[in-house]
Amino acid sequence: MVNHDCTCKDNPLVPQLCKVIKITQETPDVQTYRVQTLDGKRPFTPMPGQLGMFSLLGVGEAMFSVTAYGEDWIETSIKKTGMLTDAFHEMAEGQQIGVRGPYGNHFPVDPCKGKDLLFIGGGIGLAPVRSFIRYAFAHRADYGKIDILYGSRSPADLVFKEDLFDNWPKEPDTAVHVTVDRGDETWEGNVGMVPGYLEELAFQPVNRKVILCGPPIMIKFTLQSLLKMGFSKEDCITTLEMRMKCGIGKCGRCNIGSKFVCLDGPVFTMAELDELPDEM
Amino acid sequence: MQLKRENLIPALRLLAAQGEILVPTAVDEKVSKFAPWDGSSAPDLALVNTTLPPKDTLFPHQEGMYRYKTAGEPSLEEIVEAPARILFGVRPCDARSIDCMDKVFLGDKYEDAFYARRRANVTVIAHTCAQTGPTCFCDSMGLSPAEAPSADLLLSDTETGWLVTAQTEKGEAVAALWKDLTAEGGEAAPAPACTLKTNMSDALAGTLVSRFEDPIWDEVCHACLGCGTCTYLCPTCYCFDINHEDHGGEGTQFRCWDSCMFSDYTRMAGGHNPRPSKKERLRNRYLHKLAYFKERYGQILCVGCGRCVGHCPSHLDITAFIDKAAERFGEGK
Amino acid sequence: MSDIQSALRETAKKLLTEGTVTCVIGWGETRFPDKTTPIFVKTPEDAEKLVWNAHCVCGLAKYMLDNRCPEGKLAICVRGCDSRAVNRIVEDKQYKREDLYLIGLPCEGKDAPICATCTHRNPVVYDVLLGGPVPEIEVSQEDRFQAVTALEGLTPAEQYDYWQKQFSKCIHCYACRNACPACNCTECYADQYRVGWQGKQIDKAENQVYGLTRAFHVGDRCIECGECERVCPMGLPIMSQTRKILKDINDLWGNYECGLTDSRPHILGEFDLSDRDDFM
Amino acid sequence: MSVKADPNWEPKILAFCCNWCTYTGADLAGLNRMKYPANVRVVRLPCSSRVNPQFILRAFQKGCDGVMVCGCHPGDCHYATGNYFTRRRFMLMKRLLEYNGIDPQRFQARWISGSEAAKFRDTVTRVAGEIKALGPNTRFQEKWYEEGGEAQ
Repeated sequence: MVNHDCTCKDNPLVPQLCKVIKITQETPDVQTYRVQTLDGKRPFTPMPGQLGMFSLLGVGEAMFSVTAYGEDWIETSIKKTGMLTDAFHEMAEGQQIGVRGPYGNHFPVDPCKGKDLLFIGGGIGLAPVRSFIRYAFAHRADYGKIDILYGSRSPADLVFKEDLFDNWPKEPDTAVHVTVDRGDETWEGNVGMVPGYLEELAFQPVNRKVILCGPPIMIKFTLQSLLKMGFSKEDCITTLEMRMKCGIGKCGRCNIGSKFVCLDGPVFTMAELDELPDEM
Repeated sequence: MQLKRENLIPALRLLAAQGEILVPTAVDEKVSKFAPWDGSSAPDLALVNTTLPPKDTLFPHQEGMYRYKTAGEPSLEEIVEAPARILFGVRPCDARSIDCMDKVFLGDKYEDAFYARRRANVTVIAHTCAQTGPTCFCDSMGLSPAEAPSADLLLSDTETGWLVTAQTEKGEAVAALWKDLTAEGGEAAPAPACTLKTNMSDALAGTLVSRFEDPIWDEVCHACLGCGTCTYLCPTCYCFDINHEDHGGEGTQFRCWDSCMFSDYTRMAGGHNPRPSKKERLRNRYLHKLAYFKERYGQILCVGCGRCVGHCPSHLDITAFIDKAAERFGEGK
Repeated sequence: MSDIQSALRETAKKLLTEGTVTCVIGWGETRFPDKTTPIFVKTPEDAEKLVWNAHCVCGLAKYMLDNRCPEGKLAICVRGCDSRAVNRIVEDKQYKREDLYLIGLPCEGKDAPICATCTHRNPVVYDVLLGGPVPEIEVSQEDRFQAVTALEGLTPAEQYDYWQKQFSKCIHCYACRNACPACNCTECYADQYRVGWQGKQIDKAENQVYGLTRAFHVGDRCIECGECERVCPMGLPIMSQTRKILKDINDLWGNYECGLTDSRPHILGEFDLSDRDDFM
Repeated sequence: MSVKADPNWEPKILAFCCNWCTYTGADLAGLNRMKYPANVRVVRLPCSSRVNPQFILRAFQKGCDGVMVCGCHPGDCHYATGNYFTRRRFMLMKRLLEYNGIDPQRFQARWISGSEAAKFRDTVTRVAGEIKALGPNTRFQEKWYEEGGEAQ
């Protein structure tokens, strides 16, 4: 039995009440919530890529990636896609929500040490990647050059704009490449899909790990480009999504083969995914 | 030690002081289940597999997890319920199913507190099979109708009663309780053999996974109606859903049985469903029973109780599937 | 009976050989002498697997809905009840009659209790009829509605207790729904569970709501095949609910049997200005 | 304390009213300062045929003691024929509910036109009286309401 550093002491299925201390409107349909315990502490200490179960009592409960944490808070970003996420978007600062976690495995922060990192995000897929980006900056000496490639449908759909345009470009030995599918009158950056831009940027597949997350169709084509550029599937790391209820590998629904995404995932290398049944 | 038939009711009366006794009970002409003992009549131990398995005792069909309030000062209060219970007359297959559920709920990184609390207070008294039913096939799944190694206490049929074998500390406590009612002697009746046989093997489990795209799944799923009968009557199916019942400002979070045969089981918020049709769902169910669970926990998740075979509306038969696959993939025993 | 079985195999073989149909749905053997299972014959050789005996109890019409947009014609073996089920589904615009080839099988009653009150042992629609018609049995309205009349005589408290006890056995496996040819919605209300019509709770209120909703959804379109009751693993007297509705329809708007043609609107989908009115 | 054990218990009745007739009738009753029991909660719908039988079941499930469906008189439907369907549907549904043990008084349907303010008042008063005489409903209710939780 692992000590799961869970918010809820001896029952991993019962959440702890926390409060939302800050809400950031990232895009018209994505908000970021900063959450802390009622006594002002950090609910738990997640590793990059780990998940948290966030619940609105009386509405529902769902698993989201914990995108960042600070001294006394954690953050998650939620896109409006259904009943529960709509309800999240109606919250005001100060509202109490249930939190349990952290769940799942995390990005391989140790095996990536000493390597250059290429982070690729598409749409809300930057959310899980962001936790590793922040981790890498916090442990800057452990990692080589960092490239961040991010694409969204339009300039209005770009998430974490402050990080993308202000914070991250200032970090040493770091380059941020942003692209949009369709520009608008104010957009001066690159226009085009992620796979094309990726090939244009011509990253060398030497001593470099790729962390990749986004909608399935983007993953598919980006992976094709990466393989063409000479990256191996072992070096491409991604996260999976499945419907989840318990978060601790009991309720059964998030299995792919004998693996549970909530327990053995959500982080897998592309090589590991090849080993699993094609049922995603 | 032997417990004579005439001592059964006194023995149950002694047990009743330790907790609620659940015995195989016919609810009506079609349905039987483990229900509280009435305190006076001899339980019907000849019932070959109750319609509903005993898993409800440890993993209730519906179980409150916590009560919450959202009006005023929000609050959460965990629901703790773990009555002392004795499952009496559990068949070897059902005893094994509890063993399977223990592997899921008590281990694998997290302990499920709700299950663990109930489990600690449940004593399992198994009873060997004097006869098998037409759909029983436990001896093809590595079990024996005469053994239930994971039960706390085993009752084996003799001419005049039952041999009492304590197999755990809990079982020894029961045996000690019964010491005035039991005596030396008695010989266990020979174990009956299952009439339904199937060709399950370790090799086949592995092959099935590697034949994920084989047309066999398409062939076998046609007759399936996509109902949840097999999963709800299965003693080892442990999937659950979590939801709440809200009464405006307060409510209860609960979990209840769920079935992998239903479309909304894996459907995600955006509408994408990784298992969109009954082919994928049936494949997942069969593979979970026969292969995935073994990969993860080291044993097969099918105990051969035959409930799914006996109750499937379309008369689908997992043993027929196993044999068909074994024949096609050349992985017989 | 064996003559009809050989005729059935011959017909299926011919249909498949000539390419009239791509699949024949019929009954096949299982490992148990008293059970048959629906089989889907796609090659002329496999036609030998078809059987016709007293244990052909499973309704077959529902299976055509697995593929609502077929590439070729589908042949279905139809007894009286199956033929009415086909009419039901065609009338509900879920399948085109011209995409079906119906192999009519006059039926002298199968190993199922419902057959005792069957009023249409001969198929009401078919493309080919195997064997001569069997004599219909006289079923009085008293016999047909015997169980309903008995329950109607009880006091409200007794009625409630009776149904409460029955519904308490329901395990929400939805076999009754999945077997029912009148339950042909692409997505059932009970699966739209985020919408909140049907809770997954196994408790008295949810069980009752399911029982009554199901009855009312199908009641006026019920063809009395009795599949719901046959498949129920908990032995609920489901037909006593649907037949109550049929009995009331008979009392209120004249004798009515569903599924005899594929063109009559169902009873709640039409009205008459002179309908009886208790609501003035 | 359980609502149901309260000596001052008052029934909760849900009335589904069509926008064009009954709701207008209820409005008129208000304008004329007619007095009727406050037990009735009105849900306005475009037409009585909008009432899904599941609404009735849900109302009982969530703690109602009685449910009414009210619409235009046959022949007067704003949508020409809507209430003819309502009539057939609830003639059946009412019988089905009674068959399942719901007292006949607990589910009632009435045609009340826009000018029949007095009929609205009289009907509601009568129904409230009948249901009050029957006492609290427990049938078809979620356990929480059955045990005395107060309906919202």
